[in-house]
Amino acid sequence: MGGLADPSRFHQPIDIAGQDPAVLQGQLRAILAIRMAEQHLADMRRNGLIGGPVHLGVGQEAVAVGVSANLRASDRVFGAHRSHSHVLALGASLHGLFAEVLGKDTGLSRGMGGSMHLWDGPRGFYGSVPIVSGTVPLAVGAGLAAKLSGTDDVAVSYLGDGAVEEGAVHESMNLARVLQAPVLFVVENNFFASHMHIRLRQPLEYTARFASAHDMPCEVVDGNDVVAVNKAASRLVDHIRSGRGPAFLEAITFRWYGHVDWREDIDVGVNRSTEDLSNWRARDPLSRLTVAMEAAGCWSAGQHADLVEAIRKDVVDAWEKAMNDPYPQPAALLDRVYAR
Amino acid sequence: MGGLADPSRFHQPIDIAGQDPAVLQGQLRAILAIRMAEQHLADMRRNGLIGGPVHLGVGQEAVAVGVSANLRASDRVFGAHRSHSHVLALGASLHGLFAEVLGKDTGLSRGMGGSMHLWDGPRGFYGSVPIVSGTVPLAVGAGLAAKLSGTDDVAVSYLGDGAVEEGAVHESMNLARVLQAPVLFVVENNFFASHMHIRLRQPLEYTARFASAHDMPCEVVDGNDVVAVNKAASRLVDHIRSGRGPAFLEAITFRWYGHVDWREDIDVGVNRSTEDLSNWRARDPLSRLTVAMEAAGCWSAGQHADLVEAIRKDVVDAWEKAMNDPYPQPAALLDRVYAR
Amino acid sequence: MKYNYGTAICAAFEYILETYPEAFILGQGLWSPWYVGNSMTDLDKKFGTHRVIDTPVSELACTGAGVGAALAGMKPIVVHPRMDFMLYAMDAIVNQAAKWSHMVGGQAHPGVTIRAIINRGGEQGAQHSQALHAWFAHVPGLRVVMPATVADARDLLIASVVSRDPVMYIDDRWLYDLEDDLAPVEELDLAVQGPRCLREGRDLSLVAAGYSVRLALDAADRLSDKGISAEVIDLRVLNPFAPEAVVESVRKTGHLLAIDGGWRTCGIAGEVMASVAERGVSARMGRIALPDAPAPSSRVLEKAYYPTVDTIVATASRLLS
Amino acid sequence: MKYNYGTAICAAFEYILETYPEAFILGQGLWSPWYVGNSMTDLDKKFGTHRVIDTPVSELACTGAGVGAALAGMKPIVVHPRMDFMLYAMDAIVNQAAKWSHMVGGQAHPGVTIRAIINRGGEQGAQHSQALHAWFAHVPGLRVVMPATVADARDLLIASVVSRDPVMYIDDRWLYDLEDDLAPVEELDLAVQGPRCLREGRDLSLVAAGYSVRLALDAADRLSDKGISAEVIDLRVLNPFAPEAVVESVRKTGHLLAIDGGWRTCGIAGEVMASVAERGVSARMGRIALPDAPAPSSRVLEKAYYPTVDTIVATASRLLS
Ligand SMILES: Cc1ncc(C[n+]2csc(CCOP(=O)(O)OP(=O)(O)O)c2C)c(N)n1
Ligand SMILES: Cc1ncc(C[n+]2csc(CCOP(=O)(O)OP(=O)(O)O)c2C)c(N)n1
Ligand SMILES: [Mg+2]
Ligand SMILES: [Mg+2]
Repeated sequence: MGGLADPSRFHQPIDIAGQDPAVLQGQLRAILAIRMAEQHLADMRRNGLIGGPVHLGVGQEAVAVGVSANLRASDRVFGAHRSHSHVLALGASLHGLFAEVLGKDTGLSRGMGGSMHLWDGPRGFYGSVPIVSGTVPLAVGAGLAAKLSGTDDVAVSYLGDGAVEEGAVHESMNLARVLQAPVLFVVENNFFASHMHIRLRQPLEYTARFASAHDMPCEVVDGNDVVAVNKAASRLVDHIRSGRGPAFLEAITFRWYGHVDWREDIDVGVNRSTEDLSNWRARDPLSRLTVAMEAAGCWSAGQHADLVEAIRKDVVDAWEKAMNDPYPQPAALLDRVYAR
Repeated sequence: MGGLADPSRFHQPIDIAGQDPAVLQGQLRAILAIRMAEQHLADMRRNGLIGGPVHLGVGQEAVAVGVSANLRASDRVFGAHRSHSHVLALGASLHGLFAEVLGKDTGLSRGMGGSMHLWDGPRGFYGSVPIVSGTVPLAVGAGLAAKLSGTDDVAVSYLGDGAVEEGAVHESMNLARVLQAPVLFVVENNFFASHMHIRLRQPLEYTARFASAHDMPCEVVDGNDVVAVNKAASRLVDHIRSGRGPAFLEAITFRWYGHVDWREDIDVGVNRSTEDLSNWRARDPLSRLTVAMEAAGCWSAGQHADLVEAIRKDVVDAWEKAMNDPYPQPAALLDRVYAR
Repeated sequence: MKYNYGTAICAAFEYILETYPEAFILGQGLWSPWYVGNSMTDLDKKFGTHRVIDTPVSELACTGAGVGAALAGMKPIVVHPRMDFMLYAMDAIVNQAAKWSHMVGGQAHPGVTIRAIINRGGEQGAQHSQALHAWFAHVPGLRVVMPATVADARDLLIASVVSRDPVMYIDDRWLYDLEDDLAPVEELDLAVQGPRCLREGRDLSLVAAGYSVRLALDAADRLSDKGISAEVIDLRVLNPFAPEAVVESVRKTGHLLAIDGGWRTCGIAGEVMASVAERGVSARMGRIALPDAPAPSSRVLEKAYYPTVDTIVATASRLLS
Repeated sequence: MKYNYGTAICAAFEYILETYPEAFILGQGLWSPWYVGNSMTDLDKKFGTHRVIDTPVSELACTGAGVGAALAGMKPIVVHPRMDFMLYAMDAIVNQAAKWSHMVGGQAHPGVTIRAIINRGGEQGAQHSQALHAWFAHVPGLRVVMPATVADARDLLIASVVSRDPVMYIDDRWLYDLEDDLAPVEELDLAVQGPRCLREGRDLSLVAAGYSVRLALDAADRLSDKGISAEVIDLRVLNPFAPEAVVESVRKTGHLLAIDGGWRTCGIAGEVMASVAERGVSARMGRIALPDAPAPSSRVLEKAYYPTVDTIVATASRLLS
């Protein structure tokens, strides 16, 4: 796999040759917005304003941004417990996310879910929930639905390297393959499932071996390289849209924060290697993109400062608004159990 | 895989070069005994003397016989719905099996299970049950127990090509591999899960691809060649007993009867290819062994006739005895729920 | 037209597949006449194997796929030829389907129908026999139906598929030969269906669901010979559980016998009794359920295991004496 | 010595691992101080990672492995840091563990202990909150315990591991801070444990299990200020369910209020009421359980969702008036 698992490598700027500058700028903006939104959530969780757990994907933003570049609103995207990036990369509103995290009626899930249960149907985000691998079979069904309806929409199932240990994932891959359902399985391999390194949980460090076992095309990419992710996803999504069945993308990445909440150095109580962490911080999807763009002359320090400031304002505004929003009415408890 | 899935091939006598004649005779006896016992069960099911379903493995006998040649009573063997051969190959009594199939108190499971729930603890048969893949995780635990107790006993998990579609199997393989539990996974790939050919259920015809995905050694053999099965199992069991973790054996075979009960030409209602069936009958584990042994001068038509007659008598005696045995007492219903 | 319970289910499928292009069926054994009795004959041939999909042995993924397809606007029906196999699929049913609408603020509804067949007896034993309807009745967010009549076999299945909520439709192989005439289909709104009185009586309320209703009806016949007038209430919908009709009946008769083909503790029979008791209706109450044991396989023990009309008649007589 | 509920569980593990070389623990989060609170601190360090095994994210295989290891003579404890995750493991629990002894004629017993933690609240929502004890109470072949006291937290865990049957041991994170003194360990025989009266009273029986017992005890205090004398029965063992102590209590007080932190329909509160009703004890009965909804995440809704001492006091007062 070209040493992708070695954190001391791939620190150089990413290769953006041949990429449209406007597209790159959009991706940079998306990555930065996700980054700043999640850092804000980390701060607000630390200072106690957020009551529930937040699973942050800082460091992993390029995966969702690269994948989403190939999606449209009629596609069907499913996530899991660490899905802020997945929904934001599809264009969900910052305010909707923040309000949801705060359990407000104006949130993406109308305050019924919090950080771990996100929904943005109009943008194709079908939902995320925290049961590990719980949405993977659902994605297969949503893909199958597209096929049965005669559209070329695709389903995307984001999952982690830990989720791969759940039987549900293997059943889903086989089912998708046998039915030739249009599903892109995206494994964000950040080497950890809460406190456990993949070496303690699986015999090998890469999960793409399951793609070949299930006979579907796959690519393994540097998940911290938005261009590489975009290109690989583009090839795989083309394959899928053209009716040739599911595919598998493994994006190698790392989360800067621990499993849950704002601490960087510990993973639900277990110390992490600070050397690995600082190496992974150096394999930053954001700075590697920025530096490459600056070198190519399609981005400048000034533009960057403006962008940071603009997003900072968005974040603050969205947060303020969410903080002032109302909680769900008591009736929400019983009114939303069944359709009406 | 050397064309093992092609039923028109491998009809010639098996290669017995270098095998101990006495061992071969024992294996022939075992195969024949299983064959005749199951054919008797087919007859008794057809004529209505057996009330419950019987899943017959006629045609598949060489797998269990070849594997069991490498096992001892302290090993831990688990089966599933089609496990007459698995328990008989370990030396279980014909009478115990027949009595169980008839639901008698003298049966292997004291009449509480019937054909689909067999137990012979003293011979290392830890149990078989009909929930597809239900015992696979149990085998991992029984193997782990051996390891934790410091013995070099192994666990054997017999499963079918259909069972491989259950997530439980993949979780179990990963768990066994991560814990280096001494487990031999034996897939009897007979290409069918009830009425569905593997081509309708999986993208590829062989299941050993999952062994490599889970990073464990594996062999794929002609399951109708007892010597080949024995040799492959021997290599894998050596690996396991020496503490090097689990292994995977895929035995390619076919069942002559349909999924359940005595009909040959249909599989729970669906017509089977009679050409495939007759080809597979020609790849008979029994006659290919017999002919090879006769050619090598370690078996004769006269010996064979005597053996058939001896087993016929065993079968009839065991059946008669079982028929006359008592049913469980009514108290058995409640007395066996909890240990006492 | 004459139907039996099995062909009535098949008629429901035909109606659904004809009427709703977004309906499809996914499950094990759909291309075999053996797995699902006469309840799905030739559907694959009539509607195509792309809409009647026989699957790998993967209960969890198939059920979850039904949930996901429903979220994408389809009307999927997932078929489990035995309820026992569904133990693998509990996450998709309980964690996902049942909770989805609530978790996302009522903005999306996985209107999947999960057909769970109770298929017991025949010396098949403990893993091929279970009737776990009480489990699903316990879980908010699921609708649970258990048809006891030929008409309900068809009409509640159609109502389940048309419902926007996840529905567990539980039928019982022991009912498949029951015959009746059926009127043309009219779609029912599942949300307003509930328990129904199938036979009026003065002395005693027999309350049951699914196959147990047939036992209750037969027992009521036998009891009437003994001069006891038994009312029979068919629960029909176990979740959301609406006990009012039962409570009314018991208020009238003063005697309740709840009959269930599932286990006793935390079962539906107990729920019926509790619902009456907490409303302050004073009545003599009894229940009949399975013994506290897994299903045996030996034929002699099977006979002792399952409730019969005799058991009901005897228990009812004792309750009234 | 002073313990709290969490350290009492830890003490049980230490006792088990010290006393029984064949005991080992398998589950998620065992090497992290976060998953299981203070209930397993440093066990991996004291007894080795070969006996305290943190696992891949594979609930089904791990639970099944516990069952298989038990059949091989070990005393495994499988730990699920949330009961919700166990939905994946239902086959191993219900089809395999619960039925194994019966299926093989009582010749082998999978004496595995499955520790299921109820871990709710904290805005974690519907999939991180469930209390499914009623499900397990429904299944013959499982023993189900729910400790409500510090002593039971330790002693019922030891009894579970020593038992030759599969046991579901259900503890609740909301209890972990409860403190008490503990006497030296004496092994209990789980088969003879059952409901116990924790507080005597004349007017009303409050019956509960696990955390709800604490609510009941606090409510009893408050009720006594109002001149109502409430008896509190701690169910302790939910399966096999032995309601005699409850029935005796209600016979005496004439009033039953069953309190449960699980859902209502086919829940344990209803079972308690049914068990009293079918014994012909006439009493006024009520129950308190969760609303018919999945757990919400928003803090304001969480407050409305879970039963409180106030709810109990109000309901009890109404029942008695
Ligand atoms: C079924 C289930 N088991 C266990 C957990 C606890 N848990 C939450 S996240 C997680 C790790 C998941 O790891 P991975 O899939 O790699 O995702 P990541 O956290 O790295 O994004 C675990 C074990 C859960 N939520 N659901
Ligand atoms: C969990 C579960 N799902 C479905 C079934 C129904 N069923 C019984 S045997 C079988 C096919 C199994 O095929 P395979 O594993 O290849 O074994 P074989 O019958 O070929 O020996 C199926 C689907 C079952 N018993 N359990
Ligand atoms: Mg991970
Ligand atoms: Mg097969």
